[in-house]
Amino acid sequence: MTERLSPRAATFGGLLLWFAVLGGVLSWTVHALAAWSIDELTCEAGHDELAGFPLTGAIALAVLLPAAGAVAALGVSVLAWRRTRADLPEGGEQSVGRAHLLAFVGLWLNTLALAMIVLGGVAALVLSPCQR
Amino acid sequence: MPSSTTERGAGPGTEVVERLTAEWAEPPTLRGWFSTVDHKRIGRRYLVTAAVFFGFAGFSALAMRTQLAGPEAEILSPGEYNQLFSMHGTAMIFLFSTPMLFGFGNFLVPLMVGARDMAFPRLNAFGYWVFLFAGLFMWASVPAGAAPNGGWFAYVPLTDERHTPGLHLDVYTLGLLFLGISTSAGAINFIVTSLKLRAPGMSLNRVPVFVWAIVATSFMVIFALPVLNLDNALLFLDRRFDTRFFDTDRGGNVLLWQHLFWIFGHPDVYIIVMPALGIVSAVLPVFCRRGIVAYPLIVLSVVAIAIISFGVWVHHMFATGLPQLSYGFFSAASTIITIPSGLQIFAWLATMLLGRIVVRVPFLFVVGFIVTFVIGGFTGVMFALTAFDQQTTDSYFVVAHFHYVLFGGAVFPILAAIYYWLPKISGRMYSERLGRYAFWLIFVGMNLTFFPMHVSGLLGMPRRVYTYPGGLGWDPWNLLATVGAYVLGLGLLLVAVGVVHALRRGAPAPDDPWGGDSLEWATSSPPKPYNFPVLPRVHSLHPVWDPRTAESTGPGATEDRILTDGRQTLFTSELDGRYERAVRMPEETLKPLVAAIGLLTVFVGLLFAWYWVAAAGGALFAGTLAGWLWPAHRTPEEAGVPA
Amino acid sequence: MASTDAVVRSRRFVAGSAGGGLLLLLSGCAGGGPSTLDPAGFGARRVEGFWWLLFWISVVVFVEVMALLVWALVFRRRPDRRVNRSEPTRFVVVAGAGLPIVVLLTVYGIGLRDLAALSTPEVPPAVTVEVTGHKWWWEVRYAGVDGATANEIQIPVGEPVLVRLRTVDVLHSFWVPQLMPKTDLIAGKVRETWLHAERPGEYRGQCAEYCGLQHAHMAFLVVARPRAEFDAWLARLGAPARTPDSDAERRGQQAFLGSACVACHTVRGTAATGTVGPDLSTVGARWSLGAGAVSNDGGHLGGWIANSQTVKPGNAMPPQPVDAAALPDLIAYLQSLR
Amino acid sequence: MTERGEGILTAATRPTGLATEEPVGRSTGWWGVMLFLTTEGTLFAALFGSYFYLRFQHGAPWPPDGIRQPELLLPLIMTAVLVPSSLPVLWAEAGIRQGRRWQLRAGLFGTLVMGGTFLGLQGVEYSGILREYTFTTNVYGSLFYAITTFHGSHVAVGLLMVCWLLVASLHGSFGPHRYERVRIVAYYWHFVDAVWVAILFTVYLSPRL
Repeated sequence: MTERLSPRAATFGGLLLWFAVLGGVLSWTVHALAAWSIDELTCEAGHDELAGFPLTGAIALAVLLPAAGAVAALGVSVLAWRRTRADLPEGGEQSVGRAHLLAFVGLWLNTLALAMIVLGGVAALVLSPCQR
Repeated sequence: MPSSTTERGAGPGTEVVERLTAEWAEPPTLRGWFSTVDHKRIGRRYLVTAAVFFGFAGFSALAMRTQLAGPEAEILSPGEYNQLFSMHGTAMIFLFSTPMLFGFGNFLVPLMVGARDMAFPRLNAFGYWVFLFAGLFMWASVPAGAAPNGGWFAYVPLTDERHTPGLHLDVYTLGLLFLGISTSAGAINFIVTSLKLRAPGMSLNRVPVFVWAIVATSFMVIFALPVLNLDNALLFLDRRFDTRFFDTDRGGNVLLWQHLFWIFGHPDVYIIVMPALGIVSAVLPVFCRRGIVAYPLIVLSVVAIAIISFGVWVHHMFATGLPQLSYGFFSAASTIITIPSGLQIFAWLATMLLGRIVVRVPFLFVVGFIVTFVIGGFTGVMFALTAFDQQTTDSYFVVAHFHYVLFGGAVFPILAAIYYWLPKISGRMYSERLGRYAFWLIFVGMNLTFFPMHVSGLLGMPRRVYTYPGGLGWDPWNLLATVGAYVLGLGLLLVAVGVVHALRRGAPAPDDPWGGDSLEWATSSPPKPYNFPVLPRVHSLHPVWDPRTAESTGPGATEDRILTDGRQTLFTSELDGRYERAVRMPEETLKPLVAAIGLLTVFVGLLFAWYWVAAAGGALFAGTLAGWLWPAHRTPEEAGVPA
Repeated sequence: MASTDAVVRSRRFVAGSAGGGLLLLLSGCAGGGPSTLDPAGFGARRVEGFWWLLFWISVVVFVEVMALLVWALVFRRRPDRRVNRSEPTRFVVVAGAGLPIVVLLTVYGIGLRDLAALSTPEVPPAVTVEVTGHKWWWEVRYAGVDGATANEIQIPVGEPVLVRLRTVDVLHSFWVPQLMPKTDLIAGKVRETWLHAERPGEYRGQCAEYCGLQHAHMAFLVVARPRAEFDAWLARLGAPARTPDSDAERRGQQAFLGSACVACHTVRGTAATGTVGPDLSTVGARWSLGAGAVSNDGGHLGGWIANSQTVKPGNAMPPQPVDAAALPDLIAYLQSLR
Repeated sequence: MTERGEGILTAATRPTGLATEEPVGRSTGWWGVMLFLTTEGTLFAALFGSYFYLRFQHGAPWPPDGIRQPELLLPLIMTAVLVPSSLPVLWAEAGIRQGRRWQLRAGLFGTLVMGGTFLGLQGVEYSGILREYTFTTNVYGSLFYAITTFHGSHVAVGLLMVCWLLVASLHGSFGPHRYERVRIVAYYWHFVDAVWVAILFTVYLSPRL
């Protein structure tokens, strides 16, 4: 490597790349687990509110917060993808090439995760929470 | 692009080869047979054992199809039928698909990443013995008439002690817990091997797709299998010790079983299919004479499927009457998961369209895979849609769907892999003619067997019935399926004949019969015990097509990649494959076998409620493990203790 | 759903004739059996329409993929062909993700709409059927009616009927392919679905969740008839059982009441009040014995009584040591219970 | 250093920052134990998930059937014994890194004592609770005993491993260059401790929420 970073910045950069790769799908995991369990457990127990809080509101939160997380990860992955795009001769600097691949994977993963969260949100708009 | 031996470099001198042989060769004794830790021998054993279990499960299927050939047949009793269909599913999923693909992984991953063995060779041997014993443990229940009879999904409360007394479900729960040890150990081994033992220079963007697929699969095993283990443990406790997890009269809940089972079960579908897709990505480009199109998208697809598959499980429960909205979330994920699969299909098609196709038997099976897997994909999308799913789930339409996915998506690639890597594994070429006959019989037989099931399902035939009344429109479709099953069986038999023929009479195989691009083709057929006399240095995604890699194993190879002092291989860095250090690999040993015998004793003891026997087995296991991992004595200087 | 029979038939004709042999076979075979492609109820019709949409999308995409595959296999095999080494990522993205996402979003949306439509009927149901799953038969009761039948659900045609589902043992699944997608019976829970038959007829249903040894023999029949006929039938169900009016039937009744049958079966208005097995008050009128195991005629009935284990192995009824001489009377009595 | 005068974020998002290998340089043993603990952790997570699934499907009151809320005093004492038992392990590991074998042995011995005390206290707790309900009483009893016993057996396995390590250390196998097995057992022990904290929350505290 031509330039040198402080160890702190380097570690932070490496972890940031992982956020770019996995941030979206982690958000989606939170969304799926939270929204499903809130809905199923509340309705199966015969309630339509969660400790006094309307169920729809809880589910909306379980859609919107993860969606925000996925958008953030998407932003970082786009940035990482562009920053590591430098044209590399085949067999050249393997780290940047590897980071570019991971950023690319992250870009798509975040997009897919966002799509799933949004589709879940659409379902929440169409169906009332305890309808069977 | 297939390189000749001279281009590949003459390699190190005979003296080096002699020293490597002395270090790595295992004695050809009986003890050596039991104590081997060579990943290639273990891989071959996985393949053979899984193929035998496939045969058992296949005969179960033939018996069932014979019973269902016509209405009201009485060839099998309902009890026999139910045991056979349960064992067929359980064995195909747990004892055939995953072990078979792990067998290919075992043989190929160290070769493809340019290492001399797996990261944990003794754990690898242990994994095989456990798989073998668990498989025998489960199959032994069939002649005893005590085979699992609750379906491979074993829904409670049917499977609790009250509704299914006897050993049937104890064999199921204990057998799967036992087998799970092997699968988990294998998965950890694959991940660590692929992370640490890659040849220098093989950064993640140069890793073969097959290795990506095996690693993704292994991660899925890491996260999915414990959930199945928990489920089985709870069921065993309920059955044996009267706990109340699934007892609705005492506050238990039967849907908990289904949730846990499918949190494992759906990822497991991809655990089966994913390595097979990796096989396709390895085989297809070679017969198109170019690298795979859109490698980054293929990697994305592998990773995306591995992750999203954990969020679709409730689509197996769309008819259980849960709130529709909770279905919506899973329907969304089940719909989106088709996108990565679509990307792969079109990447393969593009590879074919841009390349020059050479049609050999492995490629035929890949084409068969594409045709059937696409059909299975369509019906898969249909099942993601709740309303349609509620109409067709638990009908023969599902049976058709998942056989298109699993036979099309896993067995076709496995067959392609058998023909493709047989020269490497055995050093012999197969008969092209026999292979082609086998392909056509299998392709026709498979479609004849499973396509009619779409129809009988749509016509309202439920699955898992041991017989059905005539005159409901189901008869001709069932007869067709049965005929197809026999054609299919004949084709599979021909594959076995072809393999035996190749082993006995096959022409000697060259090192690289296909002009492949990954590192297993850069060594001899079959590979020597040390795999590579010189560990290669990798500069691109297609190392064998890259003259620089050939140069790196030529006369100028540096000593730090030859490593003749004891059994050694290399550690490289996790992401970028930078050279770290040479490490010692263990010698062959009987301890893995003894440890596996200890575990077998534990599970047999638990099955028959001989708890003292189980405890003794546990002691044997723990004792063996303590000796296995016992640190060698070091002088204070060696250990680095200041005097 | 406003579609009349004619519209339905013409639509199926269009679908069938356009699709060629397979579809003709499908449509041809649909008659008579419990086919999802021969819907007679609101829910099943909705899903049938969805199926044909999905089917045609699949056909189009399949043809596209096969065309590319065949093209490659035919035109990309010349030994002198030069390999193209470009990376057509855009083609892969558009064909593998771009086009599919459009299709997927569409069917996901339609699927949600259909799902919501299956949720509740347009008008609230006036009739409630209480169905209980047993290993391996269906107990059928009606809200507000004292009386039960088995493996046979009568409903009024042209109006929604609420079905409340319970199980006393293992999981079962309630499926009438021509009327409504399935709903599982979950131990410890009550599930609900509804049926809306558009035309009178008999619709076969069957348990669709594996429930053990005789899962194959757990069928039932939904009989949809005009409201007046249904009301009369329901009134009959709630009334005491028919009393015997011939000597043979009377002797049969004596034999019945003197046997172990009464421990498990009910015949309303008599001393038989067992609740383990099906209520026999109208057994003579049922479509089958053993939930679809055999047809309901004298011979089969005798065989069933003597040893039902040879007919439907594993069912809960033990073999009955009935005197061979008394058996014809017993059969006559049971057949008279209509 | 290039990031003088610019934020860490700017530096980290340069190509070289993003291309930093992380994780890097771990041994196969480290990866093996981490993956093993991941799969074990998933098992416990599924067990806790099952607890909450069963609890919320069951509805109030929880615990059911008149079972009293779990006592807190003893579990808190157990926590006070088990969680700090990670410290002697850390201390032992630090010792062997410096070549102080006595420190390794003393630390392991301390862990052994604390872990053994924990198991003893669990026995005391069981002997009290078993009189009120058992694992067959209802689903709550099954959950309580399954979760705590499963964890207790992990503690027992951990103690066996510590014993094994102690014997090996008397045998003189460890030193600053050779202490990977110490680290691996230490990871396992920390994991067992962390799971206990989750149990404290799930089994003992959450019914009071």
